Amino acid sequence: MSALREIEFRDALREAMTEEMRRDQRVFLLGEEVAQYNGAYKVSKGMLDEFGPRRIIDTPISESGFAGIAIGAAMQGLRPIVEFMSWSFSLVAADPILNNAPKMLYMSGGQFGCPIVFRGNDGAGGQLGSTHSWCVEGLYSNVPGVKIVIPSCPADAKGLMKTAIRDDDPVFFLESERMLGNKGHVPEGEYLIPFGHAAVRRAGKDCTLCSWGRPVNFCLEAAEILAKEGISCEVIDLRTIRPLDLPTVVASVRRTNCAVVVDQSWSFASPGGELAALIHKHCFDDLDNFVHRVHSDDVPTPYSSKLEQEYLPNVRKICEAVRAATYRA
Amino acid sequence: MSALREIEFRDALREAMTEEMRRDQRVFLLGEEVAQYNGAYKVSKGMLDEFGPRRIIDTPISESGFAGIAIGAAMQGLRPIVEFMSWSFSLVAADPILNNAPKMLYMSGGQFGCPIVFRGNDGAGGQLGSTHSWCVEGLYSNVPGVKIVIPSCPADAKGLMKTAIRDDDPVFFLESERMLGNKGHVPEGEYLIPFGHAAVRRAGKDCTLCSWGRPVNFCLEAAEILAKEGISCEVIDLRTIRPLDLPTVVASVRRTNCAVVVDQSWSFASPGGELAALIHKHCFDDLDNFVHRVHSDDVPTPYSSKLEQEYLPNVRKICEAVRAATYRA
Amino acid sequence: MSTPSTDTRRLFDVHRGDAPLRVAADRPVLPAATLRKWLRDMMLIREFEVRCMQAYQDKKIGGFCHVYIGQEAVAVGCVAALKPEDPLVTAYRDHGHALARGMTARACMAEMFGRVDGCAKGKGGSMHMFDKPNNMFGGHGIVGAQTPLGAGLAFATKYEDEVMRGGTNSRVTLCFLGDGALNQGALHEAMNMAGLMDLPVIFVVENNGYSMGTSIHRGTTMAHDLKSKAIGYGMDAAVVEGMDVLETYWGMKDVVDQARASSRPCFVDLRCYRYKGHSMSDPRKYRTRDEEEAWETDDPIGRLEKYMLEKGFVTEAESKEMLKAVKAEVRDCVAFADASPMPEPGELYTDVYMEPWGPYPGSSQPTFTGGAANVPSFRAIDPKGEVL
Amino acid sequence: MSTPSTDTRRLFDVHRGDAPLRVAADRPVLPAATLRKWLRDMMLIREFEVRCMQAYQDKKIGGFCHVYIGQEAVAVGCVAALKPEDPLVTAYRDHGHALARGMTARACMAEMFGRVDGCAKGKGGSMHMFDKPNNMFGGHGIVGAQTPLGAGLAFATKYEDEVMRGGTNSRVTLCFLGDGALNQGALHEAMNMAGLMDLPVIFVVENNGYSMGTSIHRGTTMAHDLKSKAIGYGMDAAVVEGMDVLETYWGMKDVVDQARASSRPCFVDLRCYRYKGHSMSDPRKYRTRDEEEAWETDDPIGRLEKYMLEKGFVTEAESKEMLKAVKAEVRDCVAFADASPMPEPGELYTDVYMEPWGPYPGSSQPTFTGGAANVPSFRAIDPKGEVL
Ligand SMILES: Cc1ncc(C[n+]2csc(CCOP(=O)(O)OP(=O)(O)O)c2C)c(N)n1
Ligand SMILES: Cc1ncc(C[n+]2csc(CCOP(=O)(O)OP(=O)(O)O)c2C)c(N)n1
Ligand SMILES: [Mg+2]
Ligand SMILES: [Mg+2]
Repeated sequence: MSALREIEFRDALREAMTEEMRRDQRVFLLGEEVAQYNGAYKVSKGMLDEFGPRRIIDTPISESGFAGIAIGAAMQGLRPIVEFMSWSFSLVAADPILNNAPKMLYMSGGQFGCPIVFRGNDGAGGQLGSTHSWCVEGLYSNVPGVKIVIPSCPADAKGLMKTAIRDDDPVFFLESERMLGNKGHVPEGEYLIPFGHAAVRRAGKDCTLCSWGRPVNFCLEAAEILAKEGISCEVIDLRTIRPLDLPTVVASVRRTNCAVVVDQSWSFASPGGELAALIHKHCFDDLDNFVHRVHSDDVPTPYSSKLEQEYLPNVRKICEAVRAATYRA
Repeated sequence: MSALREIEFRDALREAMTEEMRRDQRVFLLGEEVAQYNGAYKVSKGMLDEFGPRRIIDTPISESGFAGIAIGAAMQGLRPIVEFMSWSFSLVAADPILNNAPKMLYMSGGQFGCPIVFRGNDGAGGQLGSTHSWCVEGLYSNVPGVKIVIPSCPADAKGLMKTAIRDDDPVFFLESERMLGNKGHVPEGEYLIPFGHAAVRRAGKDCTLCSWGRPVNFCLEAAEILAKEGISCEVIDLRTIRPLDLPTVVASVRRTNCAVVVDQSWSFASPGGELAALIHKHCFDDLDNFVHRVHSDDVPTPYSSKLEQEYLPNVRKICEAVRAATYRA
Repeated sequence: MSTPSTDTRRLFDVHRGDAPLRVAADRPVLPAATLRKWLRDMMLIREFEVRCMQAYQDKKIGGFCHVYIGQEAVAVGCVAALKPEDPLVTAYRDHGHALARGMTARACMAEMFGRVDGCAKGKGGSMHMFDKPNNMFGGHGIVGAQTPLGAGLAFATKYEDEVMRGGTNSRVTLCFLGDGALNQGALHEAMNMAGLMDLPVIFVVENNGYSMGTSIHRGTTMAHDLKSKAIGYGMDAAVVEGMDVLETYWGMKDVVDQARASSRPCFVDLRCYRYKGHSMSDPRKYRTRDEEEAWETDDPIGRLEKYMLEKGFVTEAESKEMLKAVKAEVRDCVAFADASPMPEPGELYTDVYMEPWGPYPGSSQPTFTGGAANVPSFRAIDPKGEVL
Repeated sequence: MSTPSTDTRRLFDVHRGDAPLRVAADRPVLPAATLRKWLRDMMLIREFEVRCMQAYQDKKIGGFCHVYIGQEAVAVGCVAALKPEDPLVTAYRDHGHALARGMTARACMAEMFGRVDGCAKGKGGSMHMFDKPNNMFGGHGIVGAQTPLGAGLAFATKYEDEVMRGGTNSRVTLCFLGDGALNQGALHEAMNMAGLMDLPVIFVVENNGYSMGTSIHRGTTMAHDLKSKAIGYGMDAAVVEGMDVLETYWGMKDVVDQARASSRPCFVDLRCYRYKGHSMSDPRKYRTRDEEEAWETDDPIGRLEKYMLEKGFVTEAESKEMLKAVKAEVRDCVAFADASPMPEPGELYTDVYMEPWGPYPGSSQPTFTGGAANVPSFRAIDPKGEVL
């Protein structure tokens, strides 16, 4: 086997978008600074050069306007990719992305779908403070009609992005500023990863650790530490939370009899809380302890680095939760 | 005891606002059609006459604008009551209500609070279709810094509204178009109901039914039916979901060993899911079955009456859930 | 701050400031057949709405119901200025646009009755009328929400023509909004982007002077000169008469033709009036009977009929006959809607996703049925590069 | 649609169209002490920002850091035109406003270092500078979000004066925004309401010609005449020079005085330039060195210094001394910030609620400590009217 190709998360996203734009003329990218500036985070670097200003489109700071424009374009049959510089800025576009896109198909009795990808940075980006550190999955995953993808590594980012672009429904694709520079193996050649298929990142027998997005990486670190303490963790990366691959989780918990959910959003009414409730339902007779949860603390995101570290799910908190869940605290 | 005074839900809300406005000049009401039109749903009927156009203020259809104006006014020390004709229209104001109001105190290190009440109709209003039937608690309760009140009867509406207006934090007060005409006993004289204190609406021993807002009434109906089948339900009305009176719920479930949560929002990552997860956590050794949940179906709200009825939590669904939870299905 | 002076703004007089240009007199006389169709379409809308009001009282129609009576010339005149392939999108007061665009009265009424034969199988309702074959991209319930969509439709038609087909712009999008929507931020974002991106979209403000109970002067600055709002976006603007279908048509035709040729946006202050309340529950206390009567005597249907009688394009008898036929059609559509079945409960779970993974009350099993399932299944790669 | 013609808009020339009025020459000469304070304040802001950039490189400051270098005359000139009790609110490029308003360099720098002695105990950070004693209602991170807040502050001051105290309006609110914020809908909603409600708020567009890498002509229609945007709201508008503090002061003083007297809103296109990148990571490839240099030679600090030297208000030696003192102050504030402790973890859970019921990681116990607990506890009424 030849040396594995390693590229950054941002490159993986760009490869996916570029390949799909070459394949399908209906696909275009719009957002703030995506074209001439090459993207605030360089995800779209070079795409203006390849595709020109009619397909790589700089917008004003008008999230509600350009999200709505993209939805109108999708109704007419195009397949827009909308970059939110940060999902934190999508709150000003909450109405079009939640009230229009995911309901158009239903309200029109199946006449108008919205094949559209909304993507951008989600979660704490590193001392960005309260207004800029949203985990929007805590809010938006409540809403039917959307699909929500939260990849944890470059390979998934590429394969899931390609699926997202080909998907006929609105897809919310949540990246992380903190991961864009992460390198990982991304296979050459075309591949797609279907939605709703979790990846078992590490096999284990004492506790099932469920997560998605950036905290998956913390779970793997925690599992390493816990392994040394004799606690064997199975780490499941859900990849998409709508759809949610419950069968994979349930099968694992039935073996380990223990589950910890790690979710970067606030706890109350979160996807992590949902998964905990679902595990309780489907593994009621299997669990040796209640499902433990690790979230961001239930406070606005603080700016100070030390507070922010403490606020976020981190390896220490995950280890503590697993020890408690497995009665080794 | 003299004949009990019965008034409508809308009258109870108006009494609370009026009393508080008489008491405190800093309180004012603004929103679409609240003044000259006497309120789209007549909640503010007559208030323009009493308080004049400087305190009862008609606004244009600019939710983001007038929510933001109210927040600015609250920072300066006033105590606005903002009426959203429907909480469904608050999505266009998601940024000010979620990113400004609940975080101002934190971001300013305790300098600027936001004593403000946002109120309006929440949930399905009766065939209003997908865009107009939001249960925003499904989204907004994820966010720290807000308090969320969802009363189920006129007496609570009044007592909780008075507390909300006096509270120094942003309060989201969720009413229901379907309940505004409901009549109930509302005591004469001043009273306030503190947040975070659930009401046990009916005592029972076989199953704890937890709900808030309009579905509490369905739970009581269901409990009546189930009583005839020999299933005794305790019905707990949470009244506020932030704060959440978990002790009352846990104490009840420890007696009944069974819980059903009824929540009008969509299931995924909902307050109902949260409560289920919390009950599992705190009553892990007490539960005879997993916590059953009744929600609106996980689809956009349909217009057709029959579909809408089927979509919403209803008495039949609650009865089925309790029977299943108590193994009498 | 509401000041006492606010009260003087309460008067309804959109006609302060620029009056609409009257252009029809200078234009060629249109063929009788064309005008007959317009007359019939306006009658149809009016009769349809009258029946809606009845059906609403009878509780056959639920939810909110916003009728279009008085504004018929707007929908009919504007649609006449379009080509069938030009997209149209509007707000929640949408029955008139749907019918003018060609939706059958049956499909429209059945939708309001919540029946399977409705244009959206009863799932959308009165405020959300969609009709793909007729390029009607919906009524939209959230005030202003349709305005970025309108810009997006224009973007898409232009992109299709220019990027995908290498041609030039061929279509114009009509985006209707109420005067109340002037104060939603989304419109302003859409107008700025339409101006910047040269989008062939026409924002037609159906300026009926009120948003619910709020006269435009109480809710909107510069109500006497709405064109001023377009100027800030470097956009062309026109004031068009909406109570006379000939004026509406010719005024809009100029605008549409120019937008098509220039591929630029335009803003239209279209002056009209709604005869009825905002919705079924509105007692219209915010305006006088005098005001209403003044407008009603200037009725667009009566006006066109009179013009056609004068021109000999229709006889009184023919016109009566036409109205009779329209009434029959509307009675038929009510009967049709009544007979159409309610959707089966299973319909709840369709049309949620194109590529579904449900229904799943309470859980969420991924059951792929669409395209994504057919792709090479690449289950997982661990962070170290091993395929698991 | 981006058309080839877009490229011609790339040129940075906000000065197309109306040039700012130059008014200072016709006004009285200001006292030397006043000008010395302004010079010192501008120097302080500049030196402070230079140190911020260093501290950012040294990773003492985290997150985003947007420096104000080049725009010092704007903050200093505008604040000088205000009374201390006039509220001020701004966007995320807020250090300059905070310092001009009177926040100590120590509190400001400590905030950026995330320390307990920061103005918000390290919880807010660079983009969110609040200072209640100085009526500074924050920097706000979401583009445009502060504009309705600004209108709300103006509403509140007027309400306090007129409704609660029965007097007349006494305060004016200054609401700063970037030129990029012109395209957020919230601003337009706020402007319309300010116009309708006669709110004494001044929307000051710090028009530095760019929002990140987007020149104003690429993102904003009518960039050559922003006043046109105010006209649609029936609002007064002015173009003010922002690279000369005397012009800024006098231009803004006229505006502020008028707003105070009329109790009406105003819109100001304040022409300026940011010398550095948008934030620390911006290589400024979207503009030429030539352009930057042209603006930098017109430096507001140098200009004021020259004027004062000419007028004999300051000697070269005094000016050097002043700069030295300012540099010492800034060095001191860095040392202070460095020495200030990081907040204790427990600080995470304070300031979430005024009347708290937490902290509660994972659960939510109602533990009342504030007012609500002191009210008569009326536990419950069942629907039949029995007190349970
Ligand atoms: C964002 C939003 N806010 C409020 C409403 C409630 N609402 C529905 S229609 C309406 C009045 C709109 O008036 P206008 O735009 O003039 O249209 P018209 O009814 O005259 O056709 C209001 C306030 C809504 N649907 N959406
Ligand atoms: C709603 C929103 N969208 C995007 C951003 C990201 N962003 C921060 S600053 C900025 C540019 C703003 O430029 P301008 O308003 O001109 O202010 P300046 O930086 O020139 O002071 C952008 C796009 C944001 N903070 N909020
Ligand atoms: Mg109107
Ligand atoms: Mg700028």
